[in-house]
This record gives sequence, structure tokens and C-alpha cells, in this order.
Amino acid sequence: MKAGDLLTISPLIALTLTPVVVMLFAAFRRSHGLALGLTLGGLAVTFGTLFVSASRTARVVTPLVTMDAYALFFIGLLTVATALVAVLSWSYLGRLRVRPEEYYVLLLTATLGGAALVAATHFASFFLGLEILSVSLYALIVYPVHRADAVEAAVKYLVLAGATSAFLVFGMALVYAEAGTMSAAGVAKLVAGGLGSQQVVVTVGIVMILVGVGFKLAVVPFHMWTPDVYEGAPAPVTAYVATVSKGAVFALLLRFLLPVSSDQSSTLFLALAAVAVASMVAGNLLALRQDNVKRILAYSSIAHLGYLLVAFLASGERAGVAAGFYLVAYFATTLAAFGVITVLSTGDRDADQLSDYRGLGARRPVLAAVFAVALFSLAGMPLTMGFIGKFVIVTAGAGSALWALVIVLVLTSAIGLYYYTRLIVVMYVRRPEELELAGAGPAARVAAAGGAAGVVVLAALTAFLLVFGVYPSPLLRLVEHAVSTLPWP
Amino acid sequence: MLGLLWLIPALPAAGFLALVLLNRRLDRTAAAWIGAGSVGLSALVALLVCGSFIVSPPAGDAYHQVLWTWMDVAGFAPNIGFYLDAVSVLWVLVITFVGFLIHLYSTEHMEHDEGFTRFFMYLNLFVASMLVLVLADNLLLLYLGWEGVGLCSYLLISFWQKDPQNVYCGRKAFIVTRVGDTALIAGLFLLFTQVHTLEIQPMLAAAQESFVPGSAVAVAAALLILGGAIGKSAQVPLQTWLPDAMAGPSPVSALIHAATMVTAGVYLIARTNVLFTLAPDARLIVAIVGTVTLLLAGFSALVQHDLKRALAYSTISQIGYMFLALGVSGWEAGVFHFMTHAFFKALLFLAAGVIIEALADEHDIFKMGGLRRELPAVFWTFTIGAAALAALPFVTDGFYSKDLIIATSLGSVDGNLWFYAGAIVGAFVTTLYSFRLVWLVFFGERHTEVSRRPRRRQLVPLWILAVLSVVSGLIWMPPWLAGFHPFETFLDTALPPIEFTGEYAHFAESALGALVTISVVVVGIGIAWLLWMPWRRGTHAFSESPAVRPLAAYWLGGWGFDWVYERVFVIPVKWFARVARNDLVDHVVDGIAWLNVAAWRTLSAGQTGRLRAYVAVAGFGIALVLAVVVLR
Amino acid sequence: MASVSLDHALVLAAILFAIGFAGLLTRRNLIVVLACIEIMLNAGGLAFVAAGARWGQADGQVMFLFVLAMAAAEVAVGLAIAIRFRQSLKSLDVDDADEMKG
Amino acid sequence: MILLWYILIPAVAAPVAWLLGRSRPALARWTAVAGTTAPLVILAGQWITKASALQATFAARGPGPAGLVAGSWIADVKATWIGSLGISFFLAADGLTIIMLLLTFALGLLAVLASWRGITKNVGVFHLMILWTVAGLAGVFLSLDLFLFYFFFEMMLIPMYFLIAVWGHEKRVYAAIKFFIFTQVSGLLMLVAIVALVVIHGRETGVYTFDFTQLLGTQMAASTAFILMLGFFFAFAVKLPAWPLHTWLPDAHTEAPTAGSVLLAGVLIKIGAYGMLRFMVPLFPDAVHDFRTVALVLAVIGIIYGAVMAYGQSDMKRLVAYTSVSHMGFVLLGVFAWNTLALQGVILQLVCHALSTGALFIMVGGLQDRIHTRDMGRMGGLWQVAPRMGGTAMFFAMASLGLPGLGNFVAEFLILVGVWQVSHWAAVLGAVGLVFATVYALWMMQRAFQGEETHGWSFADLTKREVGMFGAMIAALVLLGFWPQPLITTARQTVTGLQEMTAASSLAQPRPTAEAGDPAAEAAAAPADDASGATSLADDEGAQQ
Repeated sequence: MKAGDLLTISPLIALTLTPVVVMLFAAFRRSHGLALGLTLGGLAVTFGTLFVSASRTARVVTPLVTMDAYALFFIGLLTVATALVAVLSWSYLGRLRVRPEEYYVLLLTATLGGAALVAATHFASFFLGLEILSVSLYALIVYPVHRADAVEAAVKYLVLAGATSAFLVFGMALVYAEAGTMSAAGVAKLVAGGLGSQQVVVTVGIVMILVGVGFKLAVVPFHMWTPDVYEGAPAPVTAYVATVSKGAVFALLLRFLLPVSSDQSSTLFLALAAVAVASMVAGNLLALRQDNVKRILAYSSIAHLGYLLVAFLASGERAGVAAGFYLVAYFATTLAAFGVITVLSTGDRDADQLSDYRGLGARRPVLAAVFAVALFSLAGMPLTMGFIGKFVIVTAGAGSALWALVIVLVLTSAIGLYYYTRLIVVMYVRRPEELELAGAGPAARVAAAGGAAGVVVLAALTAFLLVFGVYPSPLLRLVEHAVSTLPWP
Repeated sequence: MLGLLWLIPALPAAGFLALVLLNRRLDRTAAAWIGAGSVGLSALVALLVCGSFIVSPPAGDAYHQVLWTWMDVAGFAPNIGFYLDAVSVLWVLVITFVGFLIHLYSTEHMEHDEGFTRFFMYLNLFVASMLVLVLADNLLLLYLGWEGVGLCSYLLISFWQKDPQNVYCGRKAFIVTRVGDTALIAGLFLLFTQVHTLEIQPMLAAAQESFVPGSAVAVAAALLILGGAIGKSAQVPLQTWLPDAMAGPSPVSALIHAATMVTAGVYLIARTNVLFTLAPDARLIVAIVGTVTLLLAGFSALVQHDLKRALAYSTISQIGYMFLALGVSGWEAGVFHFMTHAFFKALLFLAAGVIIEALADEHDIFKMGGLRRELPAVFWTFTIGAAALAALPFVTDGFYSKDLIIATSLGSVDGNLWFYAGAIVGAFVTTLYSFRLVWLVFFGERHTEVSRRPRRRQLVPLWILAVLSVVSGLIWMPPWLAGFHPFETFLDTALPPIEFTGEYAHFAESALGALVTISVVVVGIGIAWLLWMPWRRGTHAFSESPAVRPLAAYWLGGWGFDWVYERVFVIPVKWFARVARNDLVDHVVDGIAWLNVAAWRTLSAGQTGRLRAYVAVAGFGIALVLAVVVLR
Repeated sequence: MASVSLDHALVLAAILFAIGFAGLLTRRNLIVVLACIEIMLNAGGLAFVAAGARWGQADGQVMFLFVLAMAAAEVAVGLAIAIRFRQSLKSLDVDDADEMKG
Repeated sequence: MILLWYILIPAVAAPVAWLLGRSRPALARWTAVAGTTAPLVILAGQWITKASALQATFAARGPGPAGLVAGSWIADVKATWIGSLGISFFLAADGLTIIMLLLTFALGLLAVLASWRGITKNVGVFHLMILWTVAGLAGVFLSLDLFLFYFFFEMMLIPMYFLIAVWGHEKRVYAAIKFFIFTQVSGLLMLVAIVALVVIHGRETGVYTFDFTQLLGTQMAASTAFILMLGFFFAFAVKLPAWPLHTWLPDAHTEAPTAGSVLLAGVLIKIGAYGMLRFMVPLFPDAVHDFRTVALVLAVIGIIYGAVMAYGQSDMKRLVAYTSVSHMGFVLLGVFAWNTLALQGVILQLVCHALSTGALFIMVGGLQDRIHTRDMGRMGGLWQVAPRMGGTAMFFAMASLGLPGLGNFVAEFLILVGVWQVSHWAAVLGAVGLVFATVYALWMMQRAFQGEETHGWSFADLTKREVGMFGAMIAALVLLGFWPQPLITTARQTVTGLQEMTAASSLAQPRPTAEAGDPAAEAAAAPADDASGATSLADDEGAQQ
């Protein structure tokens, strides 16, 4: 660990120091504004150090962590996302009548975990990152302790996360026992060599690792927790779970199991393909006639992970670019959608009932427009990033002849249209009596004055969605540069 | 002078446009002047043009005037152009002259109708379309006129549109004629594909070369054209619409359903006679259709109660004669009978109009009677018309033209005994029903009072037509009577002459043949007099007797065609439309939607909310994958 | 002392793991569920130690230390949540927590 | 650069209309009028000046498809859009595009005029949506890059969806979602087909591009070509609509506001036909040839099924909607007949159908504004109440049943003659469809306008604005009926170009021998090309673009 290496891993160091600083200041003077300021400052510093690290030539720092362009890109993405979530939480926490400082600490530690994951090239950093992220999330989900939903959600998340981490550990142990290697390169070599019949134990190990990853990505067999946790957790935390947690783990999956996509007849490939199809179908179907907005977005995120898996299973650098771009689009869209929910939520109840959104077009035209753009982006309509994202995935899929997966993607996204447009109709259709809403009570008086900061963030996100929806080339080039450093076959 | 040819159809069209645009600001007299005036002017121009054509025929006995190229698509370049030859001269003169008389009559007859302007609007459009039809130099433009007259007949039949029944009759007419038009348009496709042009004269020339006589293509083309003619001229399969067309005002029936439109089929076949000469089987079918129609319509006319329906059936019968003539390649005979028929049938309809108007819209002939003294003028003109219809020998034009047809049906190259027998029986029945009308309407005791006397503008056309019904036959005297047949020589410039070369040709042309026809007519009149004058009550009782009643009813209903069509075509379509109102395919789509919702319901039931269920599902998933891995 | 072969250790770890998972599926008390997760994690740790022994590297044991640390953190937060669970749902029965479904 | 204006003017006018609409609604309407008439005027100017030039450039173009493709466009705008994926912002216009653009802007204007008084709530957003749709339509007709085409093809969905969902009638939510899903799903399948085509082309020539002119000659296995063709056909058949995929149309048209119906019936469904003409057939000529019989069967069913369904409806607007299904059946016939006559007929039918159905929708919309119902059971005898409206309705009913003397007849006749040369039974059944058309047209007239006036309706006859609109459309239809030549000459270059693109395939038929009709210039070029066109298309190495 030479001095130079410290510079290389400076982003991780910055991310570690920030929560510590926030904790120290919270100990002296409890002020919400200060906590947020420090958090944002810390994240800005981290973002700065990215360029420092990028300028360093030495990439590998101890076998645990590699700060290559891929890692730096995703750390940047996670940092920006966390900053946005923090700003969105500002007014939300104000209304929540709980002490806000610890929230930011937890947020930062979770991001640190995510950053570690993204840079991990060894089982150890993989496991550590994952667990730091998970434990921070347990606390974040149950932050409004007075809410029964939050507690229920936290319990479910905790138990399932614990169980799947156990699977992860056991899987790693098996792989280490058989193959003797714990590094990403080693695993990649194993997978590339073709997990033939004689390497059963290693395959079982890798499958058990996938259980841990699968849980965090909430793909089908492990998706059951998603709606309950999304509904129970506070809105900004849900946004965080839906974006940073899934994004970081997917980045890791791409780095560790890259060669899976090259051999389309291997068991792993077939298993993952089945998971992808199941996620797309179940995700879209479950959300069809759902009346709770958060649960709709939960199921829709399951489906979107299915689309991402299609990109992962497609081979070649083009697939990596597709996955990267789609992740960015997914981040922006989900943050915008949940941002709207956060801004509309009141102290005692999140705005997740469909009736809260009736006639939103008239009451809050800006928020309604943001939500509409986000929904259109989720549906993959032109002018939004979602459209370009879906297009690049279809191109990647077609490039490696995954016709079945592409067709399933297309047909299931059609089902998606129904519930996305259903939300839009609720917002813009004036006469309530026509809506076939079960128990459409009077619209709850949602918070009148949403946080100004929140609305600014949302406006920025919408602009981001539209600009890169119409002219995506610069972002595509950035993702290409980032993904190029991975060891493509 | 021929250059003014395009004015003939243009004037009524201009009249139509004027009436449409100035509709609101016109009072009755102005509308009458524009309506009748435009057709009158057109008749004048027609006289000038046709006169100069007859006096100094242009080169090749035909004058072709092209206004502009209608469309030009890769070799298919029909143009808006007019072609004048002997046949179209005749048709133009009849249309414009009879048309003008009927317009004159209508200015009086439709006096109190609030849709006065609208009536003349449609009438002008009709005359314009008919003129385009007969003057068109290519089949596509002919088709334009063809459909135009179909439209106007629909508009005019359902003119009194307050009563849904009239509108139903109008719709029936338009739809049935359009069935025929489908055959015609298919014919156009076939002809264009075979000879690459639709301009009539070059097309016929090309057909002459490329079609092998009697070959499938020639027969198909001829039959398709026959299909169109059958629809428009209300021949056997498609004749059900004409009796119902009587729902329209009487001048309409006179102009459209007697004189001009219904003969469009005859014009078309006469115009494309080359195709029929190339397809003997098609000619045979035309003759058969003609014969069957004239008999069938004749018998139906015998039992009608409604005056106008009787005349309608008689029109179908007379056009049957024309088709018979065309069928036995007596083209000129058919055309000659068209002319004479136009005069006396228009006369009969106009007279019927006056009678019905006089008896306050009474249509049933059994409620008329004894009008001889009340409406003497109408009596005389109607009787002349009826006599011409029955072909009273020597004094009526009907005699000359119908006898020529009967002679041709026997003596011409295609003629045979069956056609001759049919024609003779037809003649006999015609005589019966025409004089039946005369005796029942004008003789016997009076049932309803006469409320309105016909005015001068109604009687003048009647007398002119009556005179024409007598005189117009003289222009083509049969050889045994006198060698004077300028009309035939005039027609020879456009149509092949009739060759009396059949085995009975000598007998047919001789005075003896004519004697047979004359005797049939005279006997017919006698029997008619007996049946409906002295023995009127007996005849009535006989027709009511249980044995005869069903037959009479069968004939009254037009031989059951309507009954069959209703069951075979109309009811299934209505049933399907009602059953599939909300779109069968939609059920499939809704089915798919239901499937999705059902899948949603089962899956969301799976989300029980219990933690251990979630772990179980995860466990099941893992077990499944591990099993696959281990076993594979 | 004769060394224990890798396979025996892995089988033991697998059995331990299965027991933990079975407990997770059947037991309804939240505390016991947390204990089961502990068992599963320790089974993983044991496997790591065995693997480390086989390759003669310290990595296995270092990983075990990480696993221990993580398990401790998780149980700490878990028990805190269990207390809140007891307060809000008046019972520790995991099946009571089924407000959110559909 | 003018081509870009056609998209930009309505696109810019849209937000302006919205902003102005917030303060004074009338301003929004006038902006919308400006937003549609301005490009119309520019286009008319370009049509008159450039059309003749187009003939010259087309005649003087080089042999073979590359030359054909280069020479046959009036103007084109080419800029790279997403370089890494080979997507370019490629606009080009030829005869067919000019006609379709004329249609788009004219009907956009009519849509705005038709809802002058009908729309009262949030007028600004309404006109935003209309102008956005018009901009999208212009984009579709101009784009030659398959991705750009797909981009505009899908982009139009959003405003049309809102037009139906927010300003529609009773069942508008159901209709809007149905329309949205139908078009989106079929669009996505087309996207998969496009991407597959690009990948195949890329693997074959190493160049990954979405540029249609380069994708033109891609050689691939017959079975793959057939599947890709199906992908395209599915999208355009839903849009057209062809028989089994048409069920969205009656709902969408009935529930949409008048302006929405006019745009939908007038231009949106024309994209299906345009897409088939421009992209589907030239890209997969042999697959189209194999698929022809099935398509003809679908078309004929569409014609007759649409007509019978129209006859069975009691809602007047739904009746008119089903007539579109029937008329578009003719278009499908014409496209798959793929000879000059049929194609000219198809292009003419697109224009005439837009006019006649657009007018009928405006008529029904006007009627609904007056008597607040579309159910013909409660109408009857309206001719007495509003004779001028009755007369106009009669005219457009005649147009829709294909009365000779009006544009629809000329179009349908050309189509059927073209189809006759390909398959006799299809042409005959198509002609029979005309009879069914008569049945529903007259049935509509009887139920609504003729017969006894029993419901005591009394309302104002056509206003001056409506008379102006209908007058213009009547004049246009009659002019097209008697003198369709301007349209035919404008489209001739496109039709010849399209046929040469498929010259080497089994689709090409011997053109009718008598070439006398065409002007000398064009004739001189055509025969010369037949020979060379066939050979060079086979070994197509990427065009010089």
C-alpha cells in the first residue's frame, strides 16, 4: 500500500470520513441543516476525488479493490443519486417529526457499502460492501419507528437479507474450497472455462452467491419482499433502495460473472434467462390492477431488473453499454417517480394511494408533469431516456440473437403500458366518477407546500430525462469509456 | 356546329349547379325556369347538333370530341370525351326531347310540393348524367354516367323522404342496380387488362383482333357487360327494384323508369355489339333473359291493382322485348323499339300521373272507372298510348317496332321458334293488360270523384307524346308494307344491319308472318274487351276463386323473387350485423385482457404478506436451480 | 492429531446450514428466526475456515472474522427492530406482520 | 433545410399555443391555425416549384437503386444523431411525402377549425396536443432513417392518447388505453424487426446503420426476411387498420373529440399505408410476394367485414369509424398488388378517404355539439330541420360509397384494376365491397337524415365556418374526381422509384406494355433502367451516401 495508492482509493476514504464527520458534528450541535450541508459537502468531495483517482495510473489497490474507470463511473453515479435522495429527504424528514441527523449518517454508510461493492474484485470486499449496505438499509427502513408499516418492512427485509447473506457466504466458501481463488478474475476464469459436469461444487457455490445477489436485485424467486418494503419504508429510503442498492449489486454482478453471456448453452445462462423472463412477466403482471402507487413502482422495478438481466445476458461490449445506459436511465426515472411521492407525502402517511393523485394535473401541474414524464420513461416512450434505454437493450439482445428474451421483453412491456397509463389517466382525468377505483374516497389533503428544494431536484431530473432522451450521445460515450475497462472476451 | 356537342350534357349540369348554389334564394318560378330551361336549351342544342350530324354526317359517321385527359396512369389514360354516332344521336334526341316535355309537365305537376327546387335539382343532374352516359367515348366515363343515373334514381324515388317506405324503395333500387354495376366494373377490369384501353371504338377494334370468337375471355366480357345491363334495365334476376321504384313522383317514373335510365342497358349492349358478336353463347343468354323477362313481367302486369305498378311491369316486359331483339343480333330492332317505347310509355306514365292527381292520390285501378267523360283528353291520350303499347296494327308506332322484333326473333340468323313463341304469347298478354287498364280506368261506373283538372302545361306534353306515339313508327315500315325505312339506313352507319337469313326468314319477312302478329293483337283486344267490360264481375270473381287466387297473388308479388332475395341475402346480412354489433374480434381482444387480469389476480394472491411464505418461495427457487445444476 | 478432511467439514457446514434454513421456515418467533440466521452464517464461516485450512492460507479465517463481525452487527440491529416489533404489533409472531399484501 | 421547418413550425407553435392559451383561449386557436397554415403555404410553394424539378432530377438519375435513391429526393437533411449506434437525423421528401404532408397540414388545420367552438376547457393544452401530433406526423413522413421513423411513429402516441383520454366522450379512458397499447405493442415488434435488419446488414457489410437507403438491398435468408416483414406488417396492419387488428379503431374514433377523430382518420391511419409503401415492401419484396395471398384475403375480409359492421352500428360516429376499416381494406389490396395502377390508386385513396371521412367526422361532431347524442335511433328526419347539413351529409355519404365523379371512385377503380391484374377474385370481392358500402351509406342517411322527424329536434343549420370547410372539401373531392392528374404526376416519380427498388424481386410484374401515357422524359428513363436496374440491385454494395 504505497502512498500513491491512498490517492487511488481516495473516493472510498472520502466516503468513509463523511459519515464520521457528520456524526461528530451531530454530537456537538444537533441541526438538520448542518447535517445535510455536511453530507452534501462530503459527497461533493468524494465526487472530486473521483477525478484524482481517475488520473492515477495504478488501478489495482490490494487484491480487494480495483479503482478502474468502471468503478469510478458507478461510484460517481451512486454519489449523485445519494445526494439527490438526501435533498429529497430534507423536507420529508422535517415533516416526519423525528431526529434527522442519524438518517444522513446511515445514508452515507450505505453509499460507502455500495461504493465498496462497485470497486470490489474480491470476495472479501464483495461481502463487506454488501453487508455494510444491508445493515445501513435495515436502520434506514425502520427510521420512522412509530410507523407499524416501517417496522414490518424492516423485519421482512432483515430476515430475508440475513438469510440470503448466509447463502452468499456459504457459496463463497464452496467456491473458495474447490477453486482456491476468491478474486473476481479467478471466478471469471472458472465461469469462462465452462462449468462442466465435474465442477458441480463450484457451480453450486456460484448459484448460492447468485442467491445473495438475486435477493438484492429482487429478481423473481427473491422478489417477494419488494412491494412490502417499498410500501412500508419511507419514500426517500424506498427511492434509495430501488436505485443505489440495486445499481451497485448489478454493477458487481456484471464485473464478476461477465463471461456467462459468452456461452449461451451453459446451465448458469439458462438459469439466469429463466429468472429474467420470470421477472419480466411477474413484475408486469403483478402491477396490473394495483391501487397502491408504491407497490406499482415496486413491481415495475422487478420488471425493469428483468430487462437489465436481458442486457446482462447479451454478449459483447455493446451489451455492457446497454446495461450501463439503462441503469442510468432507470436511476433517473425511479428517483423522479419516488421524488414526486416524497414531495407529496405528509407526516403521518406517504402519498401512495391512487386517490391522492386524482386531478393532480390541475392541483400541482409541475409535479404531475414530472410524474407523467417519469411514467412515460418507465414505459419506454420516445422523448425520454427510457425509450433510448429500451432501444439499446433490444439492439444488444438482437445483436446476440436472444430472440426469445427480446420478444418477451416487448410483450411484457406492453402490459406495463396499461398500469403506467392508468396512473396518468388518474392524474389528468377530471371527472372522478368514471374511474374504476376501488374505494375511491375523497382525495387525502396531501402536503400543500412540498419542499422547494425537492421540486428543484425533480425539475432537474426531468430535464435530464428529456435531454438525454432526445440526444443521448454524450452519455453513451461516457458509458462506453467506463465499460471498456472490463475484461471483455 | 358539332363542336357544341359538349354543351348538351353541360347545360343540365349547369342547371343543377345553379339550383344547388342558389337553392335558398330561388322562388318557384325562377327554379322552374332554370330547371326546365336548362333541359330545353340542351334539347335545342341537341337538335342543332344532331340535325347537322344527320344532314351532313362527319367523316366515318362519327364525331369524337375530347375535353381533357381524365387521368393518365402508366398506359391507362381515359379522357373526358364525347363520341357522337347514329346510336347516340337517337338516344340524345330522345333523352333531351322527352326530358324537356317531362320537365314542362313537372313544373305543373309538382306545383304544391315544398321540395320543388330540390326536385328540379335532382332531375337536372339525372339528365346530365344520362347524357354523359350515352355520349361517353370510353367505358369509364360511361360508368360515371351509369352510376350518376343510379344515384339520381335513388334520390328521386325517395324524394318524398318523410315516408320511410319511399326511402326504403329508393335504397332498394340503388343497391340492386349497384349489384349489376359490380358485374359491369368487373367487365371493365377484364377488358382493360386484355386490350389495354377502355375507349370504346379502339377497344372494340382490338377485341375484334385479339379475342377468339366464342373464347372464354370474349364470353366472360360479354356476360359481365350483360350483368351490368340486367341490373340497370331491371331484367330477370335484378328486376325487383323497378315496381317498388313507383314510390317516386310520376314524372320521375315517366322519365327515369320508362323512357331513359332503364334503357341504359340496351344502349350499352347496342354500343358494345362487337363483343356480343364475338360471343354467340352470351348473345343466346341475352335473348333468353329477354324472353323470360317479357313473359314473366307480362303475366305480373295482368294482375296488378296499382296503376303505376302495372305500367312498371309493362316497362320491364317491353325492355325484355328489346333484350330479345339484341339477343338475336337484331341490334337496330331493339334500338327502334327503345325509341317508340320511350314515347308511348312516357305518355302512359304522365297520363297516369294526371289520373292519380285527379283522384286525390288514388292508385288502385278498381277504385277508378268511368273517367272517359271526366278527363276526355287524358282518356284519348292514355288510350293511344295503351294501343301503341299493345301494338295496334298500322296506326301506332308500337306495331312497327314490336312486329319488327317478333319478325327478327324468328327470321334473324340467331332466331328460333322458342323465341318467336315467347314473343307472340308476350304480345298477346301485353294486349290484354294494356286494354285491361283502359277498360277498368275509363269505363264502368265511377268510384271516386275527380277533384283536380289537369292544367295546360300537363296536357301539352301528353298530346305531343300521343302524336309521336302514332307517327314515330312510320320511319321504318316493314318491307311487305312499304320500302320506306330511312331510320334503318341511318342506323346502318353505326350498327350492323339485321340479316334475315334464318330458316324461317322468308316467312318472318312476309306479310303472312305479320298477319299472324296482327291477328294475335286484334284477338287480344277482343278478349280484353269481353273480360273487362261485359263480364267484368265474372272475371273479378274468377280471379278471386280459391283455385286462381294463389296464382294471382304469386304473380302480383313478382313471381316470388322478392321473397327469395329477402331470405337469401337481406336477412343473413341483417342477422350478422345485429349479432356481431360489437365486433367479434373485440371479444378476442377482451379475452386476452381478461387473461392478464386473471393472471394478476392469482399472482397477487400469492403476495400473502407473510414472511415465511417469502422465504419458502425463495427456497423453492433455489432448490429448483440447484436441482437443474446437479442433474444436468 | 489427524487433520479432519475438507469434505467432512463441508458436509458438517451444509448440515448446520440446512438446520438454520429449516428453522427459518418453521419457527414463528422473531428472536428464534434471528438465531437461525446466526446458525446459517456460522455454518458459512465454518466452511470458510475449512476451505482456508485446505489451501493452507489465512484467507479463510480472515473471512470468518468478517462473517462474525457482520453477524454481530446484524443481530444488534435485528434485536432493536424486534423490540419495536413487539411494541407495535404486541407480539413477536412473525406471521402477524402481514398488513401489507396483494 | 426547408424540410426541418415542416417539423419545427408546429413543434414550436405547440408550447406557444399552450402558454398563450393560459391567458386567452382565442389566442391558442389562432396560434394553432398559424402553426398549421404556415407550413402548408411553404409546402404548396415547394410543391409547385420543386415538383417539376423533381421530375427532371428523377429522369436524369443514374441507373440502379443507389442512383435511384439519390436522384429521387427533392431535398434531404442529413446529420448524425447517435453516432455510436449508426443513427442519423435523415429527412428527405419526394412526391409521396409532399402529398402526405399536404394532407397532414390541411387536416391539422381542419381539426383546429372543427373544434373552434366545441372545446372549452383548457384550450391551450388541447392545441398543444394537436400541434404536437401534427409535428410528429410531419416527422414520420419526412424521416428516412428507420430509427427516426420509429421515434416519430411512437412519439405521436402521447398527444393522441391525451386528446382521447382527456377531451373524449363517455368511454374515453378505455378507448385511449386500448389505442395506446395496440399501437405501442405493434410498434415495439417493428422495432425488433428494424434492429434485426440492422444487425443482419451490419454483419454482412460491417456498417451498422439505420439509414434506409443503405439497408435497402440487404440480402438475407427467405425465412428471416419473411419474419422481419411480418414484424413490419404487424405494426402497419394495426395502424392501417387491417382486419383482425382493427378493433381499436372504432373505440378510438368514437370516443375521440372531433379534432382527434379528424386527425386519427385523416392522417394517423395513413401512416400504416405509407409505412408499407415506403419501407416494408422495398425492404422485403420477396417476402411480400409470398405473403400476398394472405394479405389479399385479410384485405377483402376487412372491406366486407368493415362494411357489414358499419351497417350494424347505431352510434353514427362508430359507423363512420367502421367505414374507415372498409376503405383501408382497399388500400391494403392496392399495396400488395404492387403495380403502378394500384399504387397510384392507393395514394389517391389515402387523400380522398382523408377528405371524405374527415368531413363525415366533422359533420357528426357538429351534430353532437347540437343535439348532444350520436345515437341514430334518436335522430331521424334531420333533413327537414337542417337541409344544408342533410345535403352535405348526402354528398359525403356518396363519396364514401365510391360514387364516380368523386375522388374515392377514381382511387378505388385504379386499385381494383391493379388488383385484377394480380388476382381476379380479390378484385371482384373488392367490387362487391362497394355494394356493401352502398348499404351502410344509405342506411346512415335514412336513419339520421331522412324519414319522419319524430324527436322534435330544432337547431341551427351549418354555420358560415362549417359551410366554408365543407365547401372546400367538396370542391377538393369533385376536383380529384374529374382531374386527379396533378396528384398522379406528383406521385408518379415515387411509384416508379418504388417499383424499381423491387425490380429484381418476384414482386416486379411486366408493366402494361403501352407506355404511351407517360411524358417522354420519364418514359425515356424507365425502359433504360429496367435492364440495368434488375442486375445491379442483386450485387448491391453500400450506397455512396
